[in-house]
Amino acid sequence: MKTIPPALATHHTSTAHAHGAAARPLLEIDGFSARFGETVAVRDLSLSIARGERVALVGESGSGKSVTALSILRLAQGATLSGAIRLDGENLLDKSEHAMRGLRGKHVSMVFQEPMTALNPLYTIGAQIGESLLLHEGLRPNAARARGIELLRRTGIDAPERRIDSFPHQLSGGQRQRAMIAMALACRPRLLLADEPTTALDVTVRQQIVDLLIGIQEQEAHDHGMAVLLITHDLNLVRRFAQRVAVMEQGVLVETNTTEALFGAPRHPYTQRLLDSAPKRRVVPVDPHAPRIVEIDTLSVDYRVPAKGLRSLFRRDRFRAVHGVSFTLRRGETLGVVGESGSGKSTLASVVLGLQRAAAGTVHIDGQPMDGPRSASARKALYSKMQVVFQDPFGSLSPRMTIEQIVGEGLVVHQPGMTSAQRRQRIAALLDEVGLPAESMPRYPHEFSGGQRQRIAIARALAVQPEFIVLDEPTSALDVSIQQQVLALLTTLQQKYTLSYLFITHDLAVMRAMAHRIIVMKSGRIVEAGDALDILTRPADPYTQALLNASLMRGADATRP
Amino acid sequence: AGLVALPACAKTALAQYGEPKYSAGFTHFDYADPDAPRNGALAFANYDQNQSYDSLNPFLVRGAPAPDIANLMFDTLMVRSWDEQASEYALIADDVEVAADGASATFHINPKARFNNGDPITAADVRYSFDTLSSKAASPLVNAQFSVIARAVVVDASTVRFEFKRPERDAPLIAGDLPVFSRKWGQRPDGSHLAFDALATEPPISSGAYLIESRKNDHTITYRRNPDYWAADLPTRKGAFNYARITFKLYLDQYTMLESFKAGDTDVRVEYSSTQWARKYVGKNFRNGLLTQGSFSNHSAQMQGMVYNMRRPMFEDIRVRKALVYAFDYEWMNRMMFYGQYRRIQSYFQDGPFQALGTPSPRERALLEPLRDSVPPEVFGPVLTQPTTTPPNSLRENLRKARDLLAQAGWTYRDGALRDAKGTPMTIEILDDEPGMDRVIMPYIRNLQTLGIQASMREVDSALFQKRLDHFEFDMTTFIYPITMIPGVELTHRFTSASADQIGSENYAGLKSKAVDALVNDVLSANTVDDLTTATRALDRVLIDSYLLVPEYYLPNSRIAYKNTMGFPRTTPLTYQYEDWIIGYWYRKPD
Amino acid sequence: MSSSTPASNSTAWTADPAAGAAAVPVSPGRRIWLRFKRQRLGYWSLVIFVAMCVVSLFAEVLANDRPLVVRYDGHYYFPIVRNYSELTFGGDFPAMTNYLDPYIRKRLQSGRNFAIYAPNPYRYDTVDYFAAKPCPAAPSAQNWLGTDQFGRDVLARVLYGFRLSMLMALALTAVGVVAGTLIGAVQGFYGGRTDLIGQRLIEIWSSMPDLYLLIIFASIFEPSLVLLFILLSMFGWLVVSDYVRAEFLRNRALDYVKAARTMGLSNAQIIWRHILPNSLTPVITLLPFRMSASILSLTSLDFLGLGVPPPTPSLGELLQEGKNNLDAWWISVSAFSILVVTMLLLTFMGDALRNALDMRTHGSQTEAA
Amino acid sequence: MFAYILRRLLLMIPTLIGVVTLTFVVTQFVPGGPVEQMMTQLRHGQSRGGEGGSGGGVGYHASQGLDPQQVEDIKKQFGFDKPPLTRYVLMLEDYATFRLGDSYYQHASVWSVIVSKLPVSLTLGLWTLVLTYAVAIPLGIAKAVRAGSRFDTFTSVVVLVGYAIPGFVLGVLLLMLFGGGTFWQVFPMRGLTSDNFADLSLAGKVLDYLWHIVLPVTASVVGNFAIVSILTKNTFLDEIGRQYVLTARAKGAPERRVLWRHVFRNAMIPLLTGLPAAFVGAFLNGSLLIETLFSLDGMGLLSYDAVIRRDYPVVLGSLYLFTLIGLVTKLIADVCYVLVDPRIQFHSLDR
Ligand SMILES: Nc1ncnc2c1ncn2[C@@H]1O[C@H](COP(=O)(O)OP(=O)(O)OP(=O)(O)O)[C@@H](O)[C@H]1O
Ligand SMILES: Nc1ncnc2c1ncn2[C@@H]1O[C@H](COP(=O)(O)OP(=O)(O)OP(=O)(O)O)[C@@H](O)[C@H]1O
Ligand SMILES: [Mg+2]
Ligand SMILES: [Mg+2]
Repeated sequence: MKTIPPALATHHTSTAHAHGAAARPLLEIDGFSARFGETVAVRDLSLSIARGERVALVGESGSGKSVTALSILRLAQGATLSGAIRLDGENLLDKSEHAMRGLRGKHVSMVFQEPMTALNPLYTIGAQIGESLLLHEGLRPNAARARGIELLRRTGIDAPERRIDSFPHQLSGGQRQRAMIAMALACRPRLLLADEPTTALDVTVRQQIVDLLIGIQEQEAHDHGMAVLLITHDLNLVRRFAQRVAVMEQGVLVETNTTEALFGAPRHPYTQRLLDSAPKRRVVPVDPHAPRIVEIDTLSVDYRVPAKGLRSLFRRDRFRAVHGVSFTLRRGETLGVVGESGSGKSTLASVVLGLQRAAAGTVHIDGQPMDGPRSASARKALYSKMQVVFQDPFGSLSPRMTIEQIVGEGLVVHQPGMTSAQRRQRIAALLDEVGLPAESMPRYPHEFSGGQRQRIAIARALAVQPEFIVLDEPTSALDVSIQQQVLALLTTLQQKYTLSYLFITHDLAVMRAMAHRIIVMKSGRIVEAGDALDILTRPADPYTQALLNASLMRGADATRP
Repeated sequence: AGLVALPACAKTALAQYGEPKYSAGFTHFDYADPDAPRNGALAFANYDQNQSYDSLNPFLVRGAPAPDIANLMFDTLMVRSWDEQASEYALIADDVEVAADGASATFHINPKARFNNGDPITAADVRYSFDTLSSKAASPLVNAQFSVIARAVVVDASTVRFEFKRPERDAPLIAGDLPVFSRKWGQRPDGSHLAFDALATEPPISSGAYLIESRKNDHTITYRRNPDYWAADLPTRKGAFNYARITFKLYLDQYTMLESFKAGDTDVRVEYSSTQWARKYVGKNFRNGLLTQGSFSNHSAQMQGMVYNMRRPMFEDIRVRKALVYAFDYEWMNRMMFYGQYRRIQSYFQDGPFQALGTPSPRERALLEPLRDSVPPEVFGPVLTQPTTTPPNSLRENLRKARDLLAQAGWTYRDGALRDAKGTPMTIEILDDEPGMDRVIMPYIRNLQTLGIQASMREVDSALFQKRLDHFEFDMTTFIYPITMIPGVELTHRFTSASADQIGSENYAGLKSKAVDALVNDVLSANTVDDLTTATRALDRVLIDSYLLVPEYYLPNSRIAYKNTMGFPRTTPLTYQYEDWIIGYWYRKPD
Repeated sequence: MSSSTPASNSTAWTADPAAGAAAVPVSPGRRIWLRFKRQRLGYWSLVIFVAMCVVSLFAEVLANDRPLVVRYDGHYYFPIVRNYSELTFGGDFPAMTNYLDPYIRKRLQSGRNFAIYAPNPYRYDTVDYFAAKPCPAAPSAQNWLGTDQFGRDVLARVLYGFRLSMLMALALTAVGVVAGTLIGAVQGFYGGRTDLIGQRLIEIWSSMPDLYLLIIFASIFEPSLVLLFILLSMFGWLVVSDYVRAEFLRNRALDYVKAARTMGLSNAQIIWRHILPNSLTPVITLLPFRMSASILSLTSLDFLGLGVPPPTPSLGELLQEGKNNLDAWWISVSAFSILVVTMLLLTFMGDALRNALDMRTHGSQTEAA
Repeated sequence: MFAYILRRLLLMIPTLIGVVTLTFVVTQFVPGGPVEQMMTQLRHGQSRGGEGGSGGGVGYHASQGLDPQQVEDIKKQFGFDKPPLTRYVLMLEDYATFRLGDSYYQHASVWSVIVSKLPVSLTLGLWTLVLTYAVAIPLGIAKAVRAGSRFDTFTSVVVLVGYAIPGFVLGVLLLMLFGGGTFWQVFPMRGLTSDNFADLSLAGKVLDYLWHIVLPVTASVVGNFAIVSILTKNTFLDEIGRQYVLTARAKGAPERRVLWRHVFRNAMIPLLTGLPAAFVGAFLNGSLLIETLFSLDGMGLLSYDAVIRRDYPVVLGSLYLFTLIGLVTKLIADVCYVLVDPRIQFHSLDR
């Protein structure tokens, strides 16, 4: 695990001033506040990170973690910053934009929370990774590409030689996230800000990434004191990774401590709540005679991927993302889908939703085939039964609509009889259910934190009162306490209305809490399917075993006495 | 035409009526300066409406010929003089004999005459030229010009006889106008001949004074005077073609053309707009005297006016037509818009020998008397002068007259419009195709509206305009009656009853008058200048008093601005095309 | 449960009334307006533009050759609203009165009679018949912006011309933008065969020899503003539709469109609510230019006799005249200034509108001005 | 994609046929066809314009009128003796093999007429296009970066003033100022090259050419900045707020790079959209008024003249050719959409 890839190991520069000022912490945040107009996102935060230290920043969704990280790079858009953020003793908030540019990417780099929208849609990820190398190390394109492939390989992406030429929209969520990580690591920064770097990754990969981060950090810490600020809601990750933990709640830093101390004796009530909340299984058995709401038969899905460059005008390659998948879903049942990142889960979901055509096989919803032309009214009927929470919440929210409009849209379409006052009430109630204040109604998607956007997406899906919901990583950006609340909501609804869920997640704890049955996917195929508890206790397939191993190990850690 | 008696003798000159002005031994035309310096160059802008040229053959229907090439490169058998009505003098032909019956004319070719390739000009060449120009290959316009000639007969190597279809007075002169070119023009090395209508880019082999020196881009052409021009010393060419080099630079835009003249790129400029003439000829080159605005007498002018379409019932009444003339405030227009550069037109033959003046002469009376019933009585009084608004007259005064005339004709103002007895309102649409005229029409419309007439103006593109004119679909429109040296057959097209119903004729007014028919006939059959003058003047009186149109104005002086290095002969010709005069008779002053 | 079950019979689905009441709604439209208003340059441009339009609507009162009020022989007359025969005032002609005629003027001023003229006593078609200097005449006390080559008052023509041009341009732009957006949106959104066929039809349409079409029209119809409007609208939408199509082609692939589809929205709703708001930038940008193009196109047909019928004032006509009489600088300068000012106002308004619609910018940068 | 291109190429055929047919049909109804034009010209001769047509020149001969036989001859010369359908079919046959026929009025084939106009059109069109985009895009970006600043307002005023001056007015103004007639004599007023062009050295030729095109290109380019620069600015503002811009900044990319590499490409679609029209417009249709003003013989004048004089072979031939070129340009633009933004697909919604 400590093998450092040659590309990274050749790095040598230990900058003089890094050693010279060893006594000073690398990063020192002092009385820092961030405001968006009237609202205060971060209040009077003080935190320091020493050289070579790995600090985790955890906290409630919307508590200001991302804003803090962005502020270190001075990239928090539209925010008014005050206080001081000192890197190597120099206040970043006083620096010129030009000086900041010299720091970004080279000395401080960042993994953005939402890799889906954070990548430039028009450049291949190779080009985007290469750009850092080009900018800061002056590498030639060929060398940069080789380095890029190497970095991608280290993040565990399969066939990195091929992926490097993919455009972001051709990658799965996890693949994009790994591209983002590769990009951030490319120039071996002295401070890495990793904002939820593993949300879209399955546990095995997650482990690999953590190992990678630790490996690089240790290597670099030795060389020039690399420090990492990890923002996450995954406590297992915190535990494995961080030496020190800082906890935020509603823009305020409520507790900082070493990892052992914090996990051993949390002091702040929020921290305690955080550590206490673990998803509980509240699954009621399904009526074995319940009608089948989704039937999938030997479904295969192809993507057509253009060949590179000018040849793209003439040739198109096929890439089979899903191979002969079959399953059924009954009323009131939750079917969990786990699997490797890039194994075709989201693709499967979008075919089920009728957003994509299958290359072969059939999909029946409520006995009706999905294929064939559908009239507007048929579509309306279909989507009043079926809803979805997309993996990338930001991208799925119309940028010029308010939250009220977004959540209320389903109501407008499917319950046209409602008065606008009734509708507003419903929206407020829905937002409240997912833990968002009613005041957020007139705001626009970009004004929210990652987790908040995810909850907006959930509220939107629930607004329609569907019978069947596809949930693609619905809780990946939520801290454990909110996650609990959302999962509880979902189970309550399921029991009340015999809802069916197709639940895609990497989080096996969530899976255990929610799923009746599970299918495990790898490289587009189902490798294993069956009862949730069966699979989670007695996996047959080696991949599932590996998956479980990875998580059991952490699960064991997680299960507090 | 009746019997024509022409002097049947061999002479060096031809005249349609009477004796030519210049006697046999004359040395040069009066309007030419025999001592003019013979070198220097002339830079000239556009020669005619063509803004580019693509052909060196001016006789074809297709293509735009190079500027002035017909004049500069093609000599004719005889030359017209510009200070008499219709006389021709020797050029290629040194001697001409008109048959006693007027049915043919025989031209003898000057033995010295040479084409610009050095070949002597022969009777065969003349016949070839005629045959070609009267063939289908040449433009119908050229065909038409020579249509009176039946055939050309080669009598001997240097004598050619033209036989006419009808023995007409001007037929020999028309024959004298024949341009002559060599049959080698367009001949391929193998002796075969390029079809004449495809002969566009070969430099002509002809007998004119100039050769083409260089061409560029269809926009520039430079002619060089032929050093071996055989006719340089003929009396008809003495003092003519003084420039050693003439360059035409064609501009696409009037504005640029003017600016470049002001910048000194061209040497002379003829101006056609009064406003431009009054306002735009300023700048340092005018201040420092490099450029001058010159004004030269025009001698004769053509009738221009807004023609009534008398096919419209409302214009049938002469009182209505007369009333509308009163509404035209010429003085205001000339003062406010034309800077006083124009003069009121009073006659169809203004300022020429055929203009009717004062009271009719006894001979005119004699012609008019038999027609008394069908002409307005005013014809026998002094010639009509157009209404004026110069004090003590005023527009209000005139409009009152108009109002009263209209009332006499049964048009009174009721229910918001001027109406006839039946209640039909008078609506007049003045048709035009040229934006320039709206300045004249708009104030006129204003005055018509004061009378209660619903007048408006309609501008259409020129094709549509022509179509509507051809089918007489208009109420009023501006028309110019171009004049010819000798009034002739054009009068038939313009004024006779026969032409009134003929689609496409120029009788736009729709005039059907026995008197006019008779007078036109008198003009056409006149045998002497006197007869011709009398008949034409009588016709002029009748036309003027028939109120076919609202007469507008004419330009008494040409407007030519020139560089002060340009010189010009002291005498201006009697009638002349400005451009031709400049190119033909101006010169460059010695430094 | 079925989706038709009323929402009120469950706890989870049901609204918490307190939460609903807490939201104080500011409608999105109003928010946009507030954001717009915060941008001083754009806001004041709007104010000035509206003011200009309003003033020009009162052109008849401001510039007219008919007096507002006349007292003659003890009676009051209101020539501005009614046409009086000249006979009324002791003149000669029954049709109408030329109140600028010194003859009439003298009568209107004799004794206790009086006439109150508009501040600028010329209408757009008034030929200043009694002017001292040949036309076009430079600005003077009588004609504040001089006269044109017909001897008409330039100020009056600017005033009336602005009104006509604005109304026409607004209407043309509205039609062009709406039609263009609609057609472009449909093509871009549906793609495939719709796009292929639509594009071909547009190609054929746009290479139509419009000049000939116009000549044909001119030979059949009398020129009128309505005809002109129809003719110009037939081709006015082409530019806009291209831009909208391109934006739609791009935006329809985005995730939020998929999300909208899974909401069960009809295609029209998706186009209207989701893609269109995100595809409007080119349209907003092009608006002022469409406006000015419309203003100029009013004259482009003049030479075919299809432009606005002669005495009608329009800014384009004024420009044309300015070009023909370049030394009469007051004509082109007047027309040109008003055109530039209009363009600037429209562009600044467009800028502000764009910013107001762009929710992402918090405006600290855009409101600096 | 290849299939798409192929399909588009095939679709050009019906489009072309449609265009040609439509035009052909329209020309059948236009009043005053070539025969009438010619007859008018022959019947009345050419008269000079101007408010005072009077004075200056007296004809020797009266107009004689045309006899019916001559009218028939003229019809035959233009091919109007055949029925329209026959003419139409003949024309299609010719066009299928790119034979465009001969001009009615000029001594040249339509091809050579068009070719002879190309130097001017290429000059005006390409320079205008290149200068427009070369100036307006950086300007638009600068405006976007400083949106709302004094610089932004000021440049808006400047480009809009440029836009509001019609090209021909500006041209006249330039001529007046620099043509020498009224003020300074700096630039030539006419043509693309000097008369002695052939004798110049290569450098001399280039200089001479540039010297000649300064005024016309200026006149035609100034009005173009406004749209492109403001469009650039606005699309940039749209894109600059997106998250990937943050990512690029977080990499430490210099502002120029962020703008030119990341934002530019995303903002390019609207800019690309205007390009085919601008290309065809500036380059092929030309600018009638500028060409006239500077006595440049280009496509603008040709198309206009041909239309007005009813030179149908030239009208139809050039239309045919330029439609073809326009279609190809448009196809290229559409393909560029995909090259710029790989997410764009033309297939229909259901796939
Ligand atoms: N552009 C913005 N305008 C207004 N408010 C904003 C903006 N960006 C973030 N906020 C608010 O600031 C607060 C902190 O947001 P931040 O993104 O830092 O949360 P977070 O801690 O990263 O949460 P999560 O775990 O959900 O990502 C949130 O309440 C959010 O609504
Ligand atoms: N538009 C596309 N074009 C080409 N390939 C694609 C496209 N979208 C996805 N893929 C590929 O299809 C495979 C399956 O992607 P999918 O998004 O379904 O994965 P996933 O199981 O949801 O992964 P994750 O858990 O990371 O979200 C991936 O290898 C991805 O690279
Ligand atoms: Mg966050
Ligand atoms: Mg996925």
